[in-house]
Amino acid sequence: MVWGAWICLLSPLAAACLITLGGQRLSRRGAGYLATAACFVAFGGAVASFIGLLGRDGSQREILSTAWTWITGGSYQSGLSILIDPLSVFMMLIVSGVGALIVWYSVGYMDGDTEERRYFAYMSLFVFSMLLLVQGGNLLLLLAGWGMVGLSSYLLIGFWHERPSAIAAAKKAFVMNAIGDATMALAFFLLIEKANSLDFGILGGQYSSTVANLVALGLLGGAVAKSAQIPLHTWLPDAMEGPTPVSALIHAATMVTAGVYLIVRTHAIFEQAPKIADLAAGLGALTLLLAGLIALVQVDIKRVIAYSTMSQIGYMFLGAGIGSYPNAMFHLMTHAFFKALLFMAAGIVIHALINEQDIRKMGGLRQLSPKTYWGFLIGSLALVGIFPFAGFFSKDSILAAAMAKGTYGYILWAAGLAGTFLTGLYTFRLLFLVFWGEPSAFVREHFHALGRDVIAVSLAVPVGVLAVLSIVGGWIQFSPWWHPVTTWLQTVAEPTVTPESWQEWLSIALSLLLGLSGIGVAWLIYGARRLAVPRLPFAQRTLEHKFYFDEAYDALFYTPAVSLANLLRRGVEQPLIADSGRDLGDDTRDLGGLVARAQTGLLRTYALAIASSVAVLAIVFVVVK
Amino acid sequence: MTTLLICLPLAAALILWLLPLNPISAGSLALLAALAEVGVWIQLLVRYDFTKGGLQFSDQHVWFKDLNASYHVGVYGFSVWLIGLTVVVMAAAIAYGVWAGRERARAYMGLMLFLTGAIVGVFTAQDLLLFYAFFEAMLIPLYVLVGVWGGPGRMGATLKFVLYTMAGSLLMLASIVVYGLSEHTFDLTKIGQSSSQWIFLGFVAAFAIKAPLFPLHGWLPDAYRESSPEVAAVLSGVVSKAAVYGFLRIAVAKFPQPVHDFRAPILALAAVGLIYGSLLAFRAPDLRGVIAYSSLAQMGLITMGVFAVNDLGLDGSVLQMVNHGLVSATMFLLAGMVERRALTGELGRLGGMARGRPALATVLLTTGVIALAVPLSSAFAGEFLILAGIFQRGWGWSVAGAVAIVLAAMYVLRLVSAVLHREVGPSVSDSALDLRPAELGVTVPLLACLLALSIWPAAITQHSFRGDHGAADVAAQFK
Amino acid sequence: MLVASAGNVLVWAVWLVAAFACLGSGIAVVSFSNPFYSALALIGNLGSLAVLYLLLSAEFVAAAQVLVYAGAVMVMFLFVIAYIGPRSESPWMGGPSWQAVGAALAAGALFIEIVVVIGLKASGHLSHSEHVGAAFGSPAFVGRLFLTDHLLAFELTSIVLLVAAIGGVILGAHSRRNPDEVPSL
Amino acid sequence: MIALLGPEASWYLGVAAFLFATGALGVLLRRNPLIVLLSLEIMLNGGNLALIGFARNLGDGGGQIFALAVMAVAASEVVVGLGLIVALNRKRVTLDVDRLNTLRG
Repeated sequence: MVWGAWICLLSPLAAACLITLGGQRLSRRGAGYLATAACFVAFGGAVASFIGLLGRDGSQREILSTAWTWITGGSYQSGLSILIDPLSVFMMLIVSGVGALIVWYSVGYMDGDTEERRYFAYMSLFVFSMLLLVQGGNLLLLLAGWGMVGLSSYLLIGFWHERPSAIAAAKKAFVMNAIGDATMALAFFLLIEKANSLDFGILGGQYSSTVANLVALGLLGGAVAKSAQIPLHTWLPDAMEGPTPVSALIHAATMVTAGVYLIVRTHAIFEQAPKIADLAAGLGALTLLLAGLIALVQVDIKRVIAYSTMSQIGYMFLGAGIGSYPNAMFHLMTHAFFKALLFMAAGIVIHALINEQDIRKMGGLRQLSPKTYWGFLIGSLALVGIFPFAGFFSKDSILAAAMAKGTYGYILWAAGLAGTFLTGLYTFRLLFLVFWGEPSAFVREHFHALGRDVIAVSLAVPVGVLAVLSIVGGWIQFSPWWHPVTTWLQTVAEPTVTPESWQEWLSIALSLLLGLSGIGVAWLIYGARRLAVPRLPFAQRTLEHKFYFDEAYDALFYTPAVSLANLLRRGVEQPLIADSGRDLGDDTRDLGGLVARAQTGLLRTYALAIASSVAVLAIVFVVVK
Repeated sequence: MTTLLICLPLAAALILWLLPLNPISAGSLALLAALAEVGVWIQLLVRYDFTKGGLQFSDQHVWFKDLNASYHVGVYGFSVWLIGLTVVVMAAAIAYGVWAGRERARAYMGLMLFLTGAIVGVFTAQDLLLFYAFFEAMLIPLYVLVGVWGGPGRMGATLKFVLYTMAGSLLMLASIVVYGLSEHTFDLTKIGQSSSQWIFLGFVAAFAIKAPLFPLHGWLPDAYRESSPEVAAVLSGVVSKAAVYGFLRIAVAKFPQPVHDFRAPILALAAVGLIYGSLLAFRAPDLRGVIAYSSLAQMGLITMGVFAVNDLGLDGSVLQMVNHGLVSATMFLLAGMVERRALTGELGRLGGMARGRPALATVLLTTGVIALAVPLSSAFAGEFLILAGIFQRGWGWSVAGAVAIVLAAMYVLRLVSAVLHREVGPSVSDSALDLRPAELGVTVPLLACLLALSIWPAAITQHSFRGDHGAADVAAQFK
Repeated sequence: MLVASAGNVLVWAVWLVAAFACLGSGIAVVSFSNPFYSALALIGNLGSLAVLYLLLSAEFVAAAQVLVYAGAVMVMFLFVIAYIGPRSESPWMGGPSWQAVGAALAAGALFIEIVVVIGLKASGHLSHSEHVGAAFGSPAFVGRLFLTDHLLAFELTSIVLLVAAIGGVILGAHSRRNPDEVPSL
Repeated sequence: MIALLGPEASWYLGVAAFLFATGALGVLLRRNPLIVLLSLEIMLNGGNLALIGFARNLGDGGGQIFALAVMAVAASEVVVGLGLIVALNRKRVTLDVDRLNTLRG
């Protein structure tokens, strides 16, 4: 079982190293299959760990395996260790399982790219990083995985590195994440000072409320950055510059949900800092609303899905913030299924239209590509949370849990319900615009169907698997009646809220109703075109500018930093420091020039100098003697 | 053993200068000597008893009896790593010099070897006068290497370098004389602690110039820009560490009271340097400028770790010294390789070099990633420990450090993208080759050292101070 | 005593003549504009100095002075002057430059200082001089001293002469290979 | 034993001092290198006279030996100096010490 976990962790790393070192000796397709195989091996390892844990009692399901001491500083030390417990195994299964499907899909999607090998090396590295994040046996390794994930997402977003926009997006993602890393690191420094350790166990210790608040705030900073929550969310939509499978893997299924994992993993400290936990939930609610609104006006197929991701993670944050950890994790899992499905279906569309992502040019694809349509439809229904698709089971229980949280909970609950309506609206706006109606001129001109070759298989099979999972994946837990996920995670993250039965049913009813009405409005406007798109210029402009977050950050941080740097360069470095040496040198040389002028080169002057010196010296000697 | 480590490169340098060898055999001989030096170091590493710690392989001969000065050399746990850094980086630098075919190879290689011996001497000297002698012996070949083999602005760069470092050295000499005479010995293992602020400041000034610390870095940008890449690599990778070693071995260990009194201003200078260097690195217009200013920032960070004077900070700074040495050496060598291809280091004229040059892209990217201290890299481990240590002296210092981490991400990514990514720059021609096997042979071992350290940074942090407690070892003055 | 005083007067007379000749010719050397005349004046100067040396019982030095100095060395001078041709300068033209004023002041100061120093420090000893043996200053006397007490000085002098000879040869040599190429300075 | 007849040593020294000063004046004043050399000879001879005067006064032959050594040095100096002048002349350089300012700083 321990071995399973280690294999799970290391096989993607091995694949990454092999592909990098192999270089040209490895065929492009071979690199893809190697990476896929490594991910499936990892999934096998995760399953082995899962089975191993199943065979143990609830209280025994926590195994820490340390390879060696990674770092020490005096008496402080952290090992290179992995933790195998229900939470990490849960995440391992999702990451390696969905990851393997997406990598397999990439074999088809990336076929023909000249730098496939690099792509698969990065993908493997990413899966390794993500597994390290979820398996890390202490906070330091969690941070290590956290940073590595940021790195590999940087590499993948910027994969098409000739595009300046891709590079800019990659840099933005990395820097935003580095801010999160930094706040987490600060929280860790505080923990080291107070507890001299970074084991997960110390989170349960007793701290003063200031310390607990600060630590929780630091962790929340990391979580918000990684999970693209307001206010550190602006990198996610830009990150759609990367290849579509990357978006599926990183920006839907795994990485962006790491923040939720972090909060659940460190819930002990958040429970000591209830204000920060409320803040997390509030940020989640705010994000799910704002992201849903922005998604209404986006015209890039991937960006719409990206905003829906932000919105869905908002639900998870809401759940984790109010203490409904298992529901947040459950939603994380179902979201991984249906969001990966949506991205991959969108990827097929993009692939079929030769990298066109603008939905205004699309339309009528239902007739041309029916299977993709069905996949997309399943994903959309699951996303909106329509019975019996996966999202239905997971989202509603989060909303119900919010109701058990008092007045603040009701505000969150209302926001979540409003979000459901928005979800229905923007999701089906996308669906109707892309798939319904008559094929547009652009589509007729550019569409080319998939052949029946290996590429098609590697594109279709993962989509099919995920479609199935999006349908049945939710059934494993239906909180009013059965809840194995909660039970499984109980030893790690006991929920602090339990909703009443009526709250569950009320939430289910209302969210179904609102989701359906969202779909209905979308059908009226975009499907049947019975209603015109409402004209609200100001709102539209605000939404198109994504509430001016980018502009604000530019004005608040980037521009001042650049001007400060320029100011320092021109005002301090050049005149005071760089020229200090030159001035010093010049002065010395000038002085030398002054002295050199005495060197006339004329013999007689020298002789005169000697003679007069002798004369003067003689007087001195006489006087002194 | 220690004496062998010092004398081997010096002897090789002498042979190179005396025998009329042709450039190829001179280069091979130099490389051979450098590799032999690495071999001797590995012997040292294997035979050093880390469980015992303290001064080992010491060797003492009377020098000036009346002054109680002696030729006294020896090795501590942390010096083992710094010597290792020196010999590895010097071997890589010499190898690159051989490959690049520097003019007057005998003189050049001889100077590089001489420099190696002098730096190893600095890291092993246990006598203040001997330390000073080696410190100066280290600077002289650098003056020549920058001034003779440098770029077009080398004379100005050398002049600044000489003026700054001489000023520092003379202050240090004055401090050494006063300190040694008042304590009646120059032996570092015997000399007592002092509370004199003036002596302390004399030492600090010398080391702060050499490191350099803000605002004494006036010599740095020019020296790093104008010297040949391998000399820049040595300057920022190894020579700057001699200054931090001085902070650790002399300033912190021998002057506990002044360190306490001056901690806030020194930390403030280091923190300002950290942010300032990062910001300037972010706006520097050329490759070398970015690396040079990032070096300034990193030296600020390492100095913070040393002056935290606690276990975390000290362990972290030793680790980070090695990391930064390897990283900046690799970066400078890579900058040299890029400049060889594009004939310029201006970021605006570079770009798109990743396409079709996988080896260059991989090596530069990996080095860059380690330079920005991505978690799980050894640089991350070092910075983490330093900041955790300095956190305990005041949270504000760590916040400055955390800001710098974000800035580091910004400037390293800017550098990497400017070279590798986007459209092909005007100075990059399609015929510019990927890294040649020889260039890989120079950079990959350095990178391998970094990766090995990333897997096990505790190799250094656990094996630097006696009983793994740096603060206690410092308080006991490494006795 | 009378003989002595008569001899004394004679010596005084000789001294006066020699001394004034010496001073006059010295001034002449410095002030002639033509180096040829200067050189001739220097010969006179050297000759009158030789007389003074004789009065000081330095027979060998006096002989050497006349033979080597006034003879060989001055001949060399004259050869060179003849070789490059007499060129006059007019040293006293124009107003006195600061250089000339400084020179006169420095020279005057030196003269006065030497006199003063000698007067202050040595006047007591100078009034009576030692009696010396008849051999004092004879070639045998000088030769013995050279080969005993001052052997090192003797040898060094010879080396200096040798070096000067080599230097003169090098400075004066024409390049054989390329007649246009002159030895650079 | 022979006593010193005629003027005592101080007279000789006075002459010597005057000769030295005259020579110095020539060296400082004249621009023709030949005359500078000749003036140097006068300075040297002034020194020689002083040496011989003291030698007689003290009854010590060392002064004469020294005077002979000075003569040898003077001869050497003349050789080198004249060699320089000849070489200068061959390079068509004006024989004026004020023109020879290559060492100007």
